[in-house]
Amino acid sequence: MLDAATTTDVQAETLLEVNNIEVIYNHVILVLKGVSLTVPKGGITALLGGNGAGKTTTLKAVSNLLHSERGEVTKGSIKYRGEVIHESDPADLVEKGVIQVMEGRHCFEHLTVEENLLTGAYTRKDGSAKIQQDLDLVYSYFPRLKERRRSQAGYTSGGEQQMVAMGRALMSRPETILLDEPSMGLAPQLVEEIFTIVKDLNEKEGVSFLLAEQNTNVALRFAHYGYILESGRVVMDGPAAELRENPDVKEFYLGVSDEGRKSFRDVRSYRRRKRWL
Amino acid sequence: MLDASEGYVTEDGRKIGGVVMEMKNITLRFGGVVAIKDISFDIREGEIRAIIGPNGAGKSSMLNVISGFYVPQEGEVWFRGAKRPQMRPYEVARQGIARTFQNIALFEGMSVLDNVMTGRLNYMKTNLLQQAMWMGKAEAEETANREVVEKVIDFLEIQHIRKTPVARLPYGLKKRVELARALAAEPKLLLLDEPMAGMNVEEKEDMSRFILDVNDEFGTTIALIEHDMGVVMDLSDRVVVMDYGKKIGDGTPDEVRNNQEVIDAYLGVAHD
Amino acid sequence: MPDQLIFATEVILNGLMAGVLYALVALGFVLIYKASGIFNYAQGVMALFAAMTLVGIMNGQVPFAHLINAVFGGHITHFGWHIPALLAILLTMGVMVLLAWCVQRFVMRHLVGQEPIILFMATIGLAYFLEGVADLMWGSEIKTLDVGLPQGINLWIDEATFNIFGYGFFIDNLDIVATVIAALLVAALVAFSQYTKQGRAMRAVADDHQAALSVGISLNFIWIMVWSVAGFVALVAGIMWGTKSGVQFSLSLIALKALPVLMLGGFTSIPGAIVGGLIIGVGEKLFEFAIGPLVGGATENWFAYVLALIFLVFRPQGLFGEKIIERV
Amino acid sequence: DLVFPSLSYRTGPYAAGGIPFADGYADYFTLLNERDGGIGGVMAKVIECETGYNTEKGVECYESTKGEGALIYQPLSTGITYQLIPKTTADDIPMHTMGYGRTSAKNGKVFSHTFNYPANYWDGASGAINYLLDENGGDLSGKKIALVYHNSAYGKEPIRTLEELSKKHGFELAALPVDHPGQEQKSQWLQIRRDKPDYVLMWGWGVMNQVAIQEAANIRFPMENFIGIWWSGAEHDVMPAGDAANGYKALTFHNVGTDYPLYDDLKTHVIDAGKAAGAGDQVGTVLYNRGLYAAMLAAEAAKKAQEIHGTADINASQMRDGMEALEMTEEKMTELGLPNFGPTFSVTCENHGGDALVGVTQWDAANKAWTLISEFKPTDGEVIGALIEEDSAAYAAENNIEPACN
Amino acid sequence: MFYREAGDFKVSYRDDSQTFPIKFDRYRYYVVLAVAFGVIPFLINDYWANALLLPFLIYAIAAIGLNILVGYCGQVSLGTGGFMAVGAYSCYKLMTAFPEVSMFIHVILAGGITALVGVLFGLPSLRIKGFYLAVATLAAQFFLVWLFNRVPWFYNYSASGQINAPERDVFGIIITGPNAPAWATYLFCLVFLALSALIARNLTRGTTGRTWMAIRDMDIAAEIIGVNPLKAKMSAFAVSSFFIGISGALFFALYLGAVEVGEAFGIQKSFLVLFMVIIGGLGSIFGSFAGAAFLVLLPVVLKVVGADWLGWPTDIVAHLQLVIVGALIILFLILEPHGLAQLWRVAKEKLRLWPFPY
Ligand SMILES: Nc1ncnc2c1ncn2[C@@H]1O[C@H](COP(=O)(O)OP(=O)(O)OP(=O)(O)O)[C@@H](O)[C@H]1O
Ligand SMILES: Nc1ncnc2c1ncn2[C@@H]1O[C@H](COP(=O)(O)OP(=O)(O)OP(=O)(O)O)[C@@H](O)[C@H]1O
Ligand SMILES: [Mg+2]
Ligand SMILES: [Mg+2]
Repeated sequence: MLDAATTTDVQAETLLEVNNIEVIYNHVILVLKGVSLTVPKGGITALLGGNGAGKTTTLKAVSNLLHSERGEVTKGSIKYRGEVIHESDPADLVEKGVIQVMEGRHCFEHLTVEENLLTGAYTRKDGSAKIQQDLDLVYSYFPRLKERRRSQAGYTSGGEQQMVAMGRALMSRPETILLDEPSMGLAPQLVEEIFTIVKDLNEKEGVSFLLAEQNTNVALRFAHYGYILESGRVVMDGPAAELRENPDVKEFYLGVSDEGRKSFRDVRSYRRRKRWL
Repeated sequence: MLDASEGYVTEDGRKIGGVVMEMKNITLRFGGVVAIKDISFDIREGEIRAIIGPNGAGKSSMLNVISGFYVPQEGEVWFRGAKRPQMRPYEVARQGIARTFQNIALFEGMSVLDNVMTGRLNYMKTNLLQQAMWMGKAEAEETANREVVEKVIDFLEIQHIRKTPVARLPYGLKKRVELARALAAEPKLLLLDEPMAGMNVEEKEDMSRFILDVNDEFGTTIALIEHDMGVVMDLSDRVVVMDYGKKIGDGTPDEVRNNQEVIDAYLGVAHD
Repeated sequence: MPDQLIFATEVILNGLMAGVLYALVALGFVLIYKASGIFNYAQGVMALFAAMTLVGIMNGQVPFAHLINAVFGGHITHFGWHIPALLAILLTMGVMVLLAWCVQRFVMRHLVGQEPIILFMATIGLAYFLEGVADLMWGSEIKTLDVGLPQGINLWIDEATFNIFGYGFFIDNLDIVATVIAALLVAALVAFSQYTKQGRAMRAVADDHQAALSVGISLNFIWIMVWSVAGFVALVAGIMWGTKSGVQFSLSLIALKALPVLMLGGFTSIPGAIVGGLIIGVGEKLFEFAIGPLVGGATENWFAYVLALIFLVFRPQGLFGEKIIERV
Repeated sequence: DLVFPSLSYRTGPYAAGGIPFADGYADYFTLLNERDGGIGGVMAKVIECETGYNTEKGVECYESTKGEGALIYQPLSTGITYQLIPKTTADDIPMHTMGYGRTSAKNGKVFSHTFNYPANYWDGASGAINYLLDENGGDLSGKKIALVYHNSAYGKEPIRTLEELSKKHGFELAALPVDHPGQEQKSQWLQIRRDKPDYVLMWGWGVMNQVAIQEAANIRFPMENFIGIWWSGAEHDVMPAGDAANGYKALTFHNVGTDYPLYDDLKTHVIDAGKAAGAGDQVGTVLYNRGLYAAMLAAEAAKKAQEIHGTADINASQMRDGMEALEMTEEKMTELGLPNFGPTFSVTCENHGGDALVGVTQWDAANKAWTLISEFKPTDGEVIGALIEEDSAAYAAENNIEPACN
Repeated sequence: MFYREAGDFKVSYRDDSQTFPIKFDRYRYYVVLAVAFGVIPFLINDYWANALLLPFLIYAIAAIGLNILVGYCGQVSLGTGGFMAVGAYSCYKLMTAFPEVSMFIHVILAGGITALVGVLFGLPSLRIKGFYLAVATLAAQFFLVWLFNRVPWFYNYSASGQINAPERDVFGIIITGPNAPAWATYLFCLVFLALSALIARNLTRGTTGRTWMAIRDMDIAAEIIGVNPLKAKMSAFAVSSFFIGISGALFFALYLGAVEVGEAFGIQKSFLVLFMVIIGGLGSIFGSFAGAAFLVLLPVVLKVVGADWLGWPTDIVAHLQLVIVGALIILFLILEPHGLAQLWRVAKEKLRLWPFPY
């Protein structure tokens, strides 16, 4: 597959800038211990790392959803287009063009699939014709949703809910999308498709992405730049292509070692874990 | 390779026994939606059986039928050679069927330890009065079960979060705790619904190791749903493929992988 | 026996009317529940507060007069003006919007994403607070509310039915007015919540605060909006009940009459509030009429709840409530 | 100081009734202090404690004030009364429950520390019937009387008496309970409309009163034939119904209005001096007068106690003796500046309930005023006496009390 | 610094699941017990007993009971007042029917009867959930109150419809009626509270507690992993009503002495106990104590400060009291939605980390 990194100028204007932030939950649980990253305009930036590394927390810090989980940014700053945003209302952020697709779907259970999608267009002011157009676009991305448009989202399958969450975010015509594990629970075909959509949006519409993903393989294939988080710190970053070639990344995140891909059956014995910290 | 009554031997030399659970012509409808259409398949003693298929194919619904949460409109479920009468989910659990859920269903208000302890409910025999006194039997029982649970916790390497409320855990660890809860029940049949969603390769490897070990050490029969083809192909002995509620394939990973219908509906490209 | 039948008919008609009055209170609950999943315990007190404010404004009472007098001495009580009802209602509505803003600013905003029972508890705190403020502001004596609504037997119906059955039915004019207002309110609210963007957003918020935030729905705005509308409904209920029984503390207890209605109709359904109200109204009146004398009467309070309970056993989400989603 | 605790309720569902009573009670003692320098030279001190008509707060109030040398309690709530009956007896503090509380406390042989002069609920029931007898030339046979009552112990009080009286006088009684709080009374009043009773009696409280009067007006029940107990006969009960309430009647055991010499003193010494309790806007209302009357009776009993024991600084036990020897005569009331303000009566150990004289008042909507339309007249001691004997005997048996006068 | 668990190692699972795993906590708990049983009875007077301690102890029992149902099993109930009434009336009937029998037994039997009634009214919980259930339990509340008001048998046909607690004793010490000494009533309630807390703690840390919490957190998943919902919910209703019944019996017999059902056990009572549970902390025994203490003491404190010290008019104090209680409830929820108990836990966590902020 074509390497995306080479096609776009990564050093474009910086859209999002996270500056050495520290996040504490519940006043006592320190989760992020100084995370810095930048998302350039028109770039796809991947945030990688194991369970509990703090990817979700980082994204929520950016989108200001931490408050509702009793978390707060205690140090550092987050800037979008040079403006400090971590004090503002999440809704304002969406108006500015930043939208998050949350981990674990978070559909509006009692609304129908279509109503779910329409809530995505809540902040839009460009008339219902345009919105209808985008609705059709989403349906063309996810034909499965069109079939289920009248059913309550709570009763759709896990993957269908994931599509709803994605589609809903697209409906707001964002400038930047924060994607939290978009591939989770999706059939392999759809994973490809979703990333193709990401790439499409990125290339055709110039949408920037900050992408938290466990599926390192795919993520690094589509991203331009990557950060690796571990226990709340950035332990490595670099252009996606470079990361892909890094032997440690290869072994621990891509599951390939020098001998090529290993079978999951062969990992039965305990393996040495490499940690940067 | 398949022997109808007596089981078979896998490539890596494990002995698979007779049929434990058999689904016969299951049909499940929700109003107008047909989630499962006339599907039959079986699960054999000691095997790792995978169910795959595109989103919304009806895989989770199938697990729900097995664990008694959904009652199919048509069809029969046979368990250990007898037709299972309609029963409540907790009665199914008593028969030795444990499971994990696609959208994590942990008890968020409890600690990891307590969550795993709930897996042992079917082994708790003391009554309310004895527990109220917390003496003799009740305490002995608690301690005995605690030992089993601690083993499971050790096994899944979650000792360090034993006392943490699960609500604070990251997604991947929650999945692991859910597995621990299911394992604590020492089930005969373990149902796993996308146990590795949201994990990176390293964690998937860990998870695979756990699954294989359980299967190996305790001879637990496992049915699992997973979208990571690598995992499915590597771990499972036999695979059922569903699409739009219908069964479109059933066989060894190799057979399934090369089935054109499966490729069209699900895999997209032939997977290596 | 036909006598009994005629009486029963009269009882049913009056039950329907009483049901509408219950439904007016229930509507306020439904609105807030629909918009935030909050069971707003303070709804009854809001009705009281609204009615007291209305009377206070109409009579030109000085707010917090008693407190001011106690602290600074002096004897101010009234500004000495009298404001026409319609203007006073508008002003009161302004106060209710202000209240909605305060609720959002000082309570709801800080409780985003909490469990329903916590939010429920917060509304209880709010109820206490509001009750205290209302009393401090306007005093706790009974006030007469007269915004010019007709009251008493409707003679036309009395006569008409007398000519037909030989027994004139008693229908209260106030009930008729309430019915008309309730019908209008329900129609407007249904249209709003089902077919508008804000209505959709409102329902989204009820399902998942976080997700709603993430798509850019401003919880603050939605809440101010919904609490204002609920305040308006409370004002309407307060006017109706206040006209009936004078404005006083007990007005806040009408919430208890609304709960079975809510349960039966479904917490999330606006039409459900009306239908539930009608069923409860007729049910309790009929039971009191037919069975009451056998068991010593005063059955209305519990019968409404038992009736609702029986319905719930068959439909756990109430008649029109959204189905409770049970999935794993 | 002579301490008079006032367990008031200026908040909660019944605040409208509690406020004027508490104001009247306090103002009278203020007057005594300001004008006379106290009672027998000792200043009176009113300790107000808010109960909100709630029994638990009532207990708290009792416990917190009894240590301050409280002379007499006016619990102002039947619920609190029931709790305090044994407690006050044990603590040797008298209690005055005027027109409420436990009716059989009239029997001082059993209830040594509880006084309910000048009238009780059963007197009320009988007084209403007597009034109706008068109206009907002494014959009620064949008449229908409905009783609309608050479905609580309080509301059920008159039923036994009325049943006895209906046997005696041959009227037909229909009892219609209204559940708390009483905002919905359609069923009851529709039934009244169908059954067309000749008279309706009401034992109501709080919002129930206002709604009942409004509903009676709605069904055009003749107000003259609608009689409430004294707790259903204040200004705030009739005002919400406006002109429709005109002619409504209520029982009473004290007079109405401000047309007494004492009110002039009250105006100069208390109100104009800015020493009035509460907001000062309740003077002269029915319940204000009742509070004032209660205070006056308490002060008179204190004077009596001072007289008996020869000390100005009496204690609670001595106060009890004063109450048991209290005698209200016309001369005394005139002397106090309250001529004909209440019935004349005297208290003895056997009779803690006075002479059971009950009057009737009527509402004049045009002038927004109550007028006494029937003087204080005796009630049916024969019927009531038997009931009291029965109930107090039961209480004595249950609590191992040996009825006696000491 | 002040609060350490390091060095306090457990060598057995048994030690680890005891009530106070940390030594420091354990000692503090013993001290509290010693003071409650050994010191207070000698200092107590009528005011402290009747105005503060008795209501606190009795409400704490009710709160523990309700906490089991709401906090542990997740079944919101507004029928507490009704169930307390069942306890009170059964106690009354027992007291008058068997005067010789010890009060101790009467109170426990009253709890047992309430447990049966509780199970009966708990049955709908199998179908009805959440706030629907809460409102449905109001049916129990209103029906029970109506019943006790309506059927004279319950109040022994007394003319007034009230019930009065006759004088009864335990081991020869009078504990009901006006002549009961303050220390005796206090100790009697304290014993019940201590036992209730112990039993509640034992149940909630073991299997039963876990089934309850499983039902609370996710009832469907709980059933699928093997919890019998009928058994779990009914046992919660039974145990909860048992405690509530006991508290109702004590409330009537020891505290108020005379009761009229509508007033003493009305819907306000249901709400009050629920507030205690939520303010104190759902799913926490300590929280039940804290909540009861808070809501019993706060009004008294406010009253003393406002009316007695500052000398404000009582009505203004009473209204301000409403305002303050309401504001405090909201404030607490904002600070810590999981109640005073959680506030305490967070404080401990902070202490443990002290002097570092985290
Ligand atoms: N609400 C919360 N309260 C307390 N701790 C929390 C909370 N949410 C997350 N954490 C903690 O923060 C850490 C980071 O969590 P986060 O969800 O950001 O990880 P993640 O990288 O997204 O992991 P995953 O890949 O599993 O989703 C975890 O250790 C977790 O325990
Ligand atoms: N309780 C229900 N009510 C209505 N429809 C349902 C219900 N449960 C499942 N469905 C529908 O049945 C179909 C199959 O759902 P199921 O959850 O079994 O899919 P799945 O194969 O697990 O998909 P995924 O891989 O996305 O999890 C879906 O279209 C879903 O919307
Ligand atoms: Mg995450
Ligand atoms: Mg699924």
